[in-house]
Amino acid sequence: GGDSEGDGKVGGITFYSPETPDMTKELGKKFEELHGGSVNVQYAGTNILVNRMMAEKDNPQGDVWYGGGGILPFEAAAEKGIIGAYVPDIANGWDTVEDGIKVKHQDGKYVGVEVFVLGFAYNTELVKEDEAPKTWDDLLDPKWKGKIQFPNPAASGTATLMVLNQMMQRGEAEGWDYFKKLVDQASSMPDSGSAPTKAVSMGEAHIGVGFDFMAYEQKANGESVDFVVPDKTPILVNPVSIVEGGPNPEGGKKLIDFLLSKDGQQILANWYHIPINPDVESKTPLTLEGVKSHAVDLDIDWVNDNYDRVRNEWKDKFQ
Amino acid sequence: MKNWLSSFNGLSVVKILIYVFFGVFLLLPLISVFLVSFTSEPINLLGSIADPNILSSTIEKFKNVSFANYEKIFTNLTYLSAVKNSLGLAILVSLIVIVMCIPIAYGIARTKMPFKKTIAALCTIPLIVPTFISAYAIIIMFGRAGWVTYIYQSLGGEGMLLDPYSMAGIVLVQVFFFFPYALWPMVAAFKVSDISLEEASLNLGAKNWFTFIFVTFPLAIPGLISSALLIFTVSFSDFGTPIILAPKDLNLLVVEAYREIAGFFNWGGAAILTVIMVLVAAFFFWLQHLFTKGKNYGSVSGKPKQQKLNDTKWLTRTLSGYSLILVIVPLLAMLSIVLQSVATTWGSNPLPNGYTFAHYQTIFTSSLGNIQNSIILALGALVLSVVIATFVSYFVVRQNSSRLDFMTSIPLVVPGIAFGIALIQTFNTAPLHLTGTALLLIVAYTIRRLPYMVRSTMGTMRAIKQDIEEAAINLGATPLTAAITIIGPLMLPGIAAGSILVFITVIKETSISILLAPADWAPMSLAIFQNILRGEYYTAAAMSVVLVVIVLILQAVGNRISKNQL
Amino acid sequence: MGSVKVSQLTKEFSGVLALKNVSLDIKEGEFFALLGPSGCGKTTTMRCIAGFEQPTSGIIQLGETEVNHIPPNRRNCGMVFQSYALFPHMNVFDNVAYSLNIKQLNASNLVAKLPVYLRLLNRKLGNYPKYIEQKVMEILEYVELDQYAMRLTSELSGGQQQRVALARSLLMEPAVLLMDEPLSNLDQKLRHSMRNTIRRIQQDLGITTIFVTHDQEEAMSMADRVAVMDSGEVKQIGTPIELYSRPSTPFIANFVGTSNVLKGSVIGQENGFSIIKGKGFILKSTNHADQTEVNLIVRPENIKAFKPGTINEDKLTNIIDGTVLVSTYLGSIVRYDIKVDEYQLVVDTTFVPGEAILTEGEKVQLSIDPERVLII
Amino acid sequence: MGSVKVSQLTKEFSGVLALKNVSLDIKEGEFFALLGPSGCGKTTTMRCIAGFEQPTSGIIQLGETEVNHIPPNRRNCGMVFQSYALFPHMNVFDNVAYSLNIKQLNASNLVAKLPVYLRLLNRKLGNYPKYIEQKVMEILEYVELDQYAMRLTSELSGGQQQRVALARSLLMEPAVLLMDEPLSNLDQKLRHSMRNTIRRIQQDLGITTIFVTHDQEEAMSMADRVAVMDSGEVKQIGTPIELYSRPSTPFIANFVGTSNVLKGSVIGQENGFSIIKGKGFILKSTNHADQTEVNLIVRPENIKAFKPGTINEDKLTNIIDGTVLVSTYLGSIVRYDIKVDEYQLVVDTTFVPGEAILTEGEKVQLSIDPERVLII
Ligand SMILES: Nc1ncnc2c1ncn2[C@@H]1O[C@H](COP(=O)(O)OP(=O)(O)OP(=O)(O)O)[C@@H](O)[C@H]1O
Ligand SMILES: Nc1ncnc2c1ncn2[C@@H]1O[C@H](COP(=O)(O)OP(=O)(O)OP(=O)(O)O)[C@@H](O)[C@H]1O
Ligand SMILES: [Fe+3]
Ligand SMILES: [Mg+2]
Ligand SMILES: [Mg+2]
Repeated sequence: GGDSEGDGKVGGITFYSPETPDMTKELGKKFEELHGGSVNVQYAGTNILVNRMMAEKDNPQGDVWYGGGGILPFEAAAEKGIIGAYVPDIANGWDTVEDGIKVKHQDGKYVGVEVFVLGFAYNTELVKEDEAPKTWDDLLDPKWKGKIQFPNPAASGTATLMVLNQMMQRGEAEGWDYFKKLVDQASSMPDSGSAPTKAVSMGEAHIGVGFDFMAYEQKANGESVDFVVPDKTPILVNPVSIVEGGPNPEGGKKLIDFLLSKDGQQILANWYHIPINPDVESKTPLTLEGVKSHAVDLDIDWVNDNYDRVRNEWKDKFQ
Repeated sequence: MKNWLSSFNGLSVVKILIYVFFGVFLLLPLISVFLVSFTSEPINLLGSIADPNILSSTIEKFKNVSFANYEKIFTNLTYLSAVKNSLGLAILVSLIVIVMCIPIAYGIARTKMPFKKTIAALCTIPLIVPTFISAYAIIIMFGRAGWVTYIYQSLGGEGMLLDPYSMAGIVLVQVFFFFPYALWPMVAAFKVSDISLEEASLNLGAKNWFTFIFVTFPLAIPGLISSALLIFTVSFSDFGTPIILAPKDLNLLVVEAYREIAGFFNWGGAAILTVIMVLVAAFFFWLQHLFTKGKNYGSVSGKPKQQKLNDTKWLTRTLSGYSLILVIVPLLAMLSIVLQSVATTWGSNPLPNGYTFAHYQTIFTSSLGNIQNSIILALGALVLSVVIATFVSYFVVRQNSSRLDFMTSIPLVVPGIAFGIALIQTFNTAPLHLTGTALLLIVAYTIRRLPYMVRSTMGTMRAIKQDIEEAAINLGATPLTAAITIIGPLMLPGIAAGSILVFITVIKETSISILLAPADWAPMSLAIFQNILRGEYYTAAAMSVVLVVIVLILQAVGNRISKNQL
Repeated sequence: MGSVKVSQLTKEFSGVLALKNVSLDIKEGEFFALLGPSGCGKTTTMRCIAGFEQPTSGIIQLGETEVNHIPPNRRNCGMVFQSYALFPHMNVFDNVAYSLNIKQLNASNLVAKLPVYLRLLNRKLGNYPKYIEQKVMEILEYVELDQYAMRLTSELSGGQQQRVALARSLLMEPAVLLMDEPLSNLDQKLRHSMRNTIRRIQQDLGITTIFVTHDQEEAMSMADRVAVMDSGEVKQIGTPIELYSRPSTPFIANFVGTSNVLKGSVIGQENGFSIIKGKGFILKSTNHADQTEVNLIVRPENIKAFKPGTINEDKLTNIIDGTVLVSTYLGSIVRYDIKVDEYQLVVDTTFVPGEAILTEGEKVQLSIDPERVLII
Repeated sequence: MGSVKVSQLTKEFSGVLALKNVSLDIKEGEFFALLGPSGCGKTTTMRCIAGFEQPTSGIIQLGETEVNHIPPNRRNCGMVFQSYALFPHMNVFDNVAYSLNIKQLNASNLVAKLPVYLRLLNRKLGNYPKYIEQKVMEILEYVELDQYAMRLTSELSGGQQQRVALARSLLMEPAVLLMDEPLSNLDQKLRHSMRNTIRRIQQDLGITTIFVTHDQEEAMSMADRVAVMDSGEVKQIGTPIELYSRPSTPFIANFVGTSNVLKGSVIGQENGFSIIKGKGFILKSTNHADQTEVNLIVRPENIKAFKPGTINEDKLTNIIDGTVLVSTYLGSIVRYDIKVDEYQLVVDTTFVPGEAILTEGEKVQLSIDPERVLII
């Protein structure tokens, strides 16, 4: 909890994050170096962290929550009342939605620290760069039959978002039609959002649907993977927020400020994430400026309203 | 009053303590899960007693009570087909495993088959490998780019030898990686049988195999049924395999529950699925009860007979060959994991693209503390479960406490994540503020893995004739002392079998650790899981290898100490 | 403390009435034997006294206290189980020392308990105190097993196991000792010496002892009193001599030693003798009976058998003619089965080496002293 | 087929020599008893013959065939186990019928096997053929358990269990029947009737039988020949009468019936009698010995005891003076322990009700017929 004392001013900060622990630990260290206090990184999957915060609601233990594969879990959490409002100075000037990308919560309950692009990872040994699909429709090409993996919308929020996106683009009937075909193309629909990209690097699949940083991290490790940003694809920020009623709100706010500062953003960039702060350069071919044009105009309210319904329909149709 | 007092002995105290323990740490959290199935929001029962604020918020939640979740059971076809699929899978896996394990169990317990120690050691490995990793290993082997597929195709085969992304794949993983759950209790059941009964049968002209089927086997049935139930629930509640293999159109109950809670924070949905699972399990416990009723054969008699090991050449060789063939599948899977752990990258080729020890370096620089935590936590849970399980089997077998039997078996089917959340809900505030302590972690491990211990000790317990215990009591021992000094040691084969299961499963336990482990108590399994979560399969594989090695070393040390010739 | 009183004890096993209104009143320090055919309820009676079976009805008192609801471990009743019930995981010494360990356990405080528990769990974890070592070895010497102290019980022969069971309960020095056929697997020599040992320890310590045996000779020679049971009921209680010389029914006469039972009617009185006539015999008896139809009991050793004409008949009374059916050589005696009308009488004669044995089919004359003809 | 030949059988259990060069030669159809003190190796011998123990050395032949390497189930050797070894999951009937089921199985083709398997798994799944029912019920009647056919074996008394074990192996009608104390838990009456049953079946079918008993009387009355064992060795083999009247060592004399063993030296010959002098006695014997230092064997029933002066001494020879130490009442006889110098002699006299028993401490005179003084 936040009871351990740092330098007296900042104190202990409990930092919930599902992002790579080596990275979050690095962030914590850097913060301690600059601002004192002590950052206690608690790593777990997004789902677990959210459930944990819900269970702890009567006596919250965390201060800051960063990351969740995009804004969806934060939207849900805002509704459940487990996150509090805080907008750091740097984000005060941002619109809620910029270029179709919702970068912060309308009531300030979260603010984005980096950008995720949903796209296609492909195995460079099995697929040539020019053959790789460029649009979501390209996935239906018969040559990919049995060679595609995408995360299961019944399990993963990211995948549900993908479904909702197509619905919005095509209208519902068309949308379902599209997915009927896509499911036929797929060899497997894992629960985890990172699994398709991993399958691609193993050669188990030729194409995998996933976020950009997953593919780039694998590529950096030497795997034969590359990434395609398709047209009209969901682009999301990965937010940070303060835990409602957490033991050390002041410390928490300082940590959020830090994450959006140049120092914090540089660390994220080093881990192949696209920084939201334009002062910091991306380590991947992708930048916020560069991908903006691919962004689909996501109506987050519509998403929030239709989320459960579409997912249940998915389950009924495909399970 | 006097009578009541005089029958109030040490054993009753123990019984009450066990009830209290389970009441507080199992039933209370489960009741809150049950309540959640109505409110769809967390309920803090203990906190409501201590803190008026929490009480009022709880009351608030109760105002929103609805039966919507229950309606769903009957209206939602997905649930129905999920129940059907889960049952089918679990029954199939249990049948295969039981049939498959009988010869190995007999071989280990009752013969001098060659390579017995090796086989016994190999048979624990599948248990140690975390489920995610084993499923993953099957993909490395049988997947499109798997090396088995490669060999198969270069021999002229079409497509894949066996599609891992299917029901068959799940069965394959569960059978070959879960069979030790049933094997060790079965070994214990065979170990305690009375040799002179078999001699009598041979003497009456029955052949060896015949004697086995009609004398040895029926006497081991209580133990077998116990193991069957164990494997059933393990398969029924396993979500690691289906999630990794992810067949496109196979929905399973646990997976549904896991998704509700993990993907969509839908506590009501998860709670209702948990309720369904507990009900299904209850049905099977009832069946088991029906079967084993009146089957306390008591073959460990007070006229002690020396256990003789069969060393008929053809038999032991056949058994040994058979066992080796069966352990070869998990062994090859393990080899694949070893390869993975030293690979720089491993793409679509049958072999890795390069080799490195970097992953091990990573572990040893960053995870030594985790290893130490794992061992301490596992030992704590082990001691606690040995003590509790011994008494529980005693009460179940000697005093017919089927309530206790059922209660200690519930954790088998409650998904770990649901149980963990229930624990946080209950112990997050005063009066019992235990979240974030190693104690709660150990207690949670114990409750969750205790059923393995209970299953295997109960089989042994049933084989002990009552008169031995009576003799102890007659010599002045209280029932408690008799239980400790006579029954306990006689149950050693069962306890040993259970200990392997408990120790290993605690070491690899993830769902509880993720939720409850305080930062300075993070165990190794958590580290592995985190790696898997992030797709860091190489490090995860390396950690699994380290885990296997550690457990094998500890087991060897344990054997040396207890001179238990497994 | 040591007396045992059982009143109207009834025990039912799911429909089977194993005991019916059994009443026993055993005095402190008494050596009491239970005799009876297989399945008559001896073991069940003992198990009720020891507290392992809850009586269906009836009261059990040890000393002055009713013990129906006192758990077995607090009854201070040692028991030698018919099935031995040895602890298979302990060696001979540990088995025998068990009760002493328990006593030490009960007598010591929490901290002192630990070493006892440890050595109960594993010999290597703790040493026995000298006095226990001595006592155990002493009793093992008595049962002639001192050389076997360190053996596992599974490495013993049947008789050796039985002696371990015996030693274990003797060492306990209970107030009441229940022994269920404790010597059944021992040879005669050993049985004699065990009997002496049991008797000595029992008398030294004044232990009330209830003893089940299938061996009448054993019951007769050891017990102060004997109860004869049949089909769950007590048929007669008395001293051995009473039972032997005044059995109350033919069943008991037959059970306590071998007997010939003859049916007859009293046809008159003569010089203080009753005259009884039955099929194939007319016999005088010094006994008298009120009714006319009677049973006569004659013990085999009280019948003399000789070839017709070899002895002057005037010297003898009660002469009956018969035919030898079978002759059996039983060590020191020869037993004849002799047919007399529809009866088959058992006659024991001392075996005299060199003297001819009556052969099968031979005619024979029997003579019985009227004093040995018992009317019941 | 039925003869049993054991040559130079030796068996070692991890350091313990349980059998040393045991040789037995048992004829087909013979009823052979093994006698010996507890732990002498009787059970081990049987288990070697049945094939449950592999001999350390030595040869076992059944009929003409060496069977050392033939598995137990093909030896056709029935065995009654000392520990019964009843199948706890079967009722009495199924236990007894087991061997018949197996025979039926071996005799039938694949299809016909099925119903047998089914009923072995569960009684409810298949009916027994009439002939099996009959045979089983018949043997159960013999052992007086016909009413218990449907009971589980755990619901029987000790003696009842033992009779099930007996019935089970009798029904098997093996070529060789090994019985390890099959009657030890039965009362005398039942034991007699079981002996007759065993004897009858054994003779009807000509089964070679080896019988272990701790009961000399049983061995003597039933067996054609008896082997006396001690400490793993066979000491003497012979017919019961041979063993009783010509024991080869004091040990056997003592083991086969009770004996008084006196040490003495031959001091002369007179009218065909040997004169032997020892501590407290001078005795004549009709036996002769080559050496001077000898053991004298006198059976208790061959010694007469009377109060000094009550009988004319001239009529008697071999008179010794003694003092009564203990008198024990044993049903039909009274046994005295009488002190003669450093010896303690056992003397049996027939009990005559009403006649006074010699009391402890009383002086007594003993007389022994010279023909009954055995020199060995
Ligand atoms: N497994 C074993 N290990 C060591 N010694 C053994 C073993 N089994 C038997 N013995 C020893 O071998 C000897 C012979 O045993 P066996 O059972 O043959 O005796 P027995 O003549 O049948 O005696 P009893 O009349 O008491 O049954 C005994 O001294 C016994 O202690
Ligand atoms: N658990 C039980 N269920 C049913 N009947 C039983 C049970 N236990 C014993 N009996 C029956 O009760 C009767 C008395 O049994 P008990 O064991 O007291 O006999 P016993 O006199 O000791 O005989 P034995 O001399 O053969 O040992 C027997 O007929 C037996 O079959
Ligand atoms: Fe006997
Ligand atoms: Mg009995
Ligand atoms: Mg024996």
